[in-house]
Amino acid sequence: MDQMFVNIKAALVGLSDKVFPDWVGVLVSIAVSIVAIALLGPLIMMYLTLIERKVVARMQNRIGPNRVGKYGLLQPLADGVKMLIKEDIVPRNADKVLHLLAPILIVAPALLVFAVLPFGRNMTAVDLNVGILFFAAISSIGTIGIFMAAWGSNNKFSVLGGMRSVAQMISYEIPMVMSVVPVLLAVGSLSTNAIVEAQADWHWFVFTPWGFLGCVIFFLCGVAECNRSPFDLAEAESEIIAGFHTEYSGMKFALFYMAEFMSAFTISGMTTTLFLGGWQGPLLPSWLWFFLKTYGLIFIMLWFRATLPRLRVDQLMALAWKFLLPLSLVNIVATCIWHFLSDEAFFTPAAFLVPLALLVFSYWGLMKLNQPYMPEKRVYPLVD
Amino acid sequence: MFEKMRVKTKVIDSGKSGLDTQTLEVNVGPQHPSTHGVFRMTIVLDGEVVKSLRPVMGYLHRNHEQIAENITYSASMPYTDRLDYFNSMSNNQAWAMTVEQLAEVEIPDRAEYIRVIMSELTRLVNHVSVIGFLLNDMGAFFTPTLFAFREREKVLDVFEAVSGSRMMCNYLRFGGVNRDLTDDQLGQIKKIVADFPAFLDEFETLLAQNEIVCMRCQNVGVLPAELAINASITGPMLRASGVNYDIRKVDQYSVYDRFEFKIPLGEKGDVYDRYYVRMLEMRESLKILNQALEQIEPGPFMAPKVPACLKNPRNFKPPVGEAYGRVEAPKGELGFYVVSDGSKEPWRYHVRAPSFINLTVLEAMCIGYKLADAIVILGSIDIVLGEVDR
Amino acid sequence: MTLDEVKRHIEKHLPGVALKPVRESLLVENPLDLPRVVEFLKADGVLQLNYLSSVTGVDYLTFLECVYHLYSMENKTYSLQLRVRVDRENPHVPSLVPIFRGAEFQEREAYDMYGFQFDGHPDLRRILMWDGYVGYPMRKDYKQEDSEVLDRDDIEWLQKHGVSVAEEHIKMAESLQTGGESEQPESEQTEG
Amino acid sequence: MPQLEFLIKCGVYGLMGLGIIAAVGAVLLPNLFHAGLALAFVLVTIAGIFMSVGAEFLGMVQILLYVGGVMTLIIYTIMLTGRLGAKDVRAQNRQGIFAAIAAGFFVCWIGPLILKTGAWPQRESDSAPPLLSVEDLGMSLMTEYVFPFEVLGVLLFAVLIGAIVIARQDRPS
Repeated sequence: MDQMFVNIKAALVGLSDKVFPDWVGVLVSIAVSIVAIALLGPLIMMYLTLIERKVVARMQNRIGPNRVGKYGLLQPLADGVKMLIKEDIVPRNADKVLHLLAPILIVAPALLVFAVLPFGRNMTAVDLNVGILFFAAISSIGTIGIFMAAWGSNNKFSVLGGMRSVAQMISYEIPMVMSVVPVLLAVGSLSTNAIVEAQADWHWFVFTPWGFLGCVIFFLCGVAECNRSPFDLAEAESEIIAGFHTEYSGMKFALFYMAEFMSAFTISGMTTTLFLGGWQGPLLPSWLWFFLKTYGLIFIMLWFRATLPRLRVDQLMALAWKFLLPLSLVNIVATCIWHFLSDEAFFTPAAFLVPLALLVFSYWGLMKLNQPYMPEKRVYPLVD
Repeated sequence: MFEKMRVKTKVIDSGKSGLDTQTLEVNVGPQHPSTHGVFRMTIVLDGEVVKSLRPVMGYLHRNHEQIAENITYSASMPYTDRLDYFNSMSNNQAWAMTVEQLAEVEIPDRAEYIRVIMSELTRLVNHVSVIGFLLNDMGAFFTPTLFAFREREKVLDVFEAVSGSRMMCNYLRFGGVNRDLTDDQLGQIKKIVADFPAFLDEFETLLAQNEIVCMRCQNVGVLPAELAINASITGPMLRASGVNYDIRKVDQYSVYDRFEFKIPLGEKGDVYDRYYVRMLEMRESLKILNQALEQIEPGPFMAPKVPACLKNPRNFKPPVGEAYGRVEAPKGELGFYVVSDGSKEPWRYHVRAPSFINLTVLEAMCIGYKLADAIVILGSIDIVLGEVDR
Repeated sequence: MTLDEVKRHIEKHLPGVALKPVRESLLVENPLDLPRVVEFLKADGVLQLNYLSSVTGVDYLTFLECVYHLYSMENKTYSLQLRVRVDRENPHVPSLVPIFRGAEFQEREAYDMYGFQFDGHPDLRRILMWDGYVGYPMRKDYKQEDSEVLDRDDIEWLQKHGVSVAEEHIKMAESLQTGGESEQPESEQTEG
Repeated sequence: MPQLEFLIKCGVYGLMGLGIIAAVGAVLLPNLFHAGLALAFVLVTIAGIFMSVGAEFLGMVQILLYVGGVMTLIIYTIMLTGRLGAKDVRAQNRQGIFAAIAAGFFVCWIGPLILKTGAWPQRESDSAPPLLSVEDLGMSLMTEYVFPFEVLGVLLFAVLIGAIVIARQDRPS
């Protein structure tokens, strides 16, 4: 079970080796990976929309889609068909080239990142030795796509959304990368596979103080990176209609959704890989563990969406620069302390408590320095 | 070449802060998810900060007043439903009261109690929905709205049972109400009133201390009491600014003098106060409802001693004169000014719409805040375009 | 305080202001006195009518009337209705916006519907009808321009379905179409 | 496997060609926004070339840094030259002559270096370890090149403070 997909791929490559020269085998191996990812991405996206609608509906005393297929399982297909046959409207004054290219440029990076996600044991499409860097670099390309869409639409709401999005992505990129550094320090490699391997035997990094903090920061920044609630300012429906994709319709619009959901998946997958032990886990096949953990995190994202109102621009920026960034820098120091105190063992009291004390202290200090907004208690007189 | 460049630098330096900043004029509306209808705000933005804001309305204008001047008095009743289509019962009440004042009609007690029950239920419906919408404007993904709508549906069921329609009730008549309340319906209302506090507690736990809600609402869109009075603001918005003025207490119209209830006042007049005053008003409404349900007694629901002019509603001719009737509608003071020339149609029919006049201070509240705040402030005013544009 | 007492009270403090009781209200004989009266009522220690509830116009065919409902937020028992009467052709009324901001939208509405010229209003534009609209729809002599006129599209539709349309209807539709476009800016200057 | 080598070679030359076209576009496109995007594309192709010769780390850093950089550049061009709502941000190549002279000097300086280098690819084979691993890079930054590294750090710090000072002046009082 565990190596099911790996074996299928090996069989396919073996089959081609029997018939074709060996260099074709290499191409087949690449092609199989590409096809698998190119199918997996949209498939995950389609069913994430269904999951989102179902979960959010349950949180809102509703049932959610249940008409197309059993439990609405064919709803994504129906949506897809609807999107495909919808009229594609391009505003007359839009920059046609940019308007066309933008959705593609947003989806491509979101799909590319799937290449370095370790879906299971031996199930990384490309085991790059700079995997994490690849993830950070490629996911930042999406910003250009968003701004292209915003600018190309020639709509003021879109430009506002694009501006917000760029500011937000550039700001959250920094604490996000900084919160990965502790993991790299602990593992000593940029490869996603090596990071998962290092977390074998329940040595998940989330169980260490720095790992826990890093996990929270990374996940929050990730939520902000893929423009999801409560950080969905770039497409804030109630303020700027749909932000950068206001002027899109039909399949192009669906592509933006696809990118959003796929990056929600990759962010959750990356958090799993970096902090939650990736595919490590007992009994169940490794890929199942990966998906379980990832969908757990996605559930948290949906939970955010269903319950939290949106932050304002200045509050969003303040959170990134005044709070998450300093905390992630302190986290690096804490990791170094952990590294030198732990002496190769995962759990030693000193290695646990000293970084914890440092982090708690700096958290407290940052709260003191920033003086974040505390809800005011108010008294409302009742008069005649 | 260098000449040109120097000119360019000069332009850049001309701003006050040393930077030449561009302003961006954005038309929020008339088609926009958060303008609560076809309402438009022309906002000039500097970055994200609102520099000026001009409300533009009239997209839903159908000259309600002229329509009413060309039809009989009682035919206007269903049109008043469409003013503030969330609160048809209290609109009916205001119109019925005005005409009764004009024709000097006495209303039986039971009818008054039914009217009070209906208009307080309306207040519950309006306030829960407006809080839900406010949260939507803040970016919550429909959850508070749907929680609110679950309760609203229960009340609408009652409205449907008594009047035949959920929203456009057309229930009140000059001299009373259209139909009597049965004991079943009273029981239904009693159940709603008994269950409502639990819902309010839940709603409050979810929202009142939520950090993001507080960050977005507190000290945003402050409306000082002096400005509120000067700009004729009424309703929860006025009371959130700390002014004690509730027409139910001031005029003591209908049977409001028989109930024990208080008026909650806000502290600062910001969005949060406007939200919370509405929460507290709902609790007071529940108190009124409880008392009204206890005190209501069997009896006639239409005026028994009908004046000659009221015998045939289609031929209803009030005496020559004029009247200004006002009630505390959920959104503020809803007034009807009617001038009668003794004919079947009113000579003049005017609606003093609270949403319309409350919009006066929108710009004053929004300037200096962010675009996102402007949306929330608009949401906290609580407008309905049927009433703004009439 | 009865209406008579209020009348005497005002006339004592504001000599030269002529007031006349009409039904339950006071008519300010000279519209130019209105701001003085309202300002006095607002500041007066007894009445404290600091809340302008409603401003609206009425068309009495021979003259136009502007009706003001004043209430007090401090002294909750008093209320007063004021009215001014102006010529239909030249309906100039001093604006109350400098005293009560709440009059801003209501005066604009009265201007929009009845054509009152509120002198001193900071931003007297149409509010419910669109810019460039000609006429004041709430006046009793207002004729809806298209109540008996067929639209050009209607005529086309009728002709397509084999219904013959009288020549005068076609002419009217044409004149409406072209006249409305060319006249608009001109009439706005004269009316507005 | 020579066939694969050939395919990779084709890909890299294609990448180079695209890069040159995009570079020309970055200079010549009349719309500044398009020019900025072309520049970003050039940088991505260069990153691709880096990756193809085994310098994955460099390639990734190239994308990571320059994409953000180009984005900021584009936004500044729009904010400084065009109107936010307007479609056109026209480039004005007023200093074309100076630019051409500067580019000429640069070509004269770097051209001989390019000619000196042998034919592509420089790497022996795919199985050989990369010429420079991330560890080596880190080590040399911390030992041999520690002084320039620190100077850069100080410079960036100064830039940061400067940015804060400029942003602060905006506020009244």
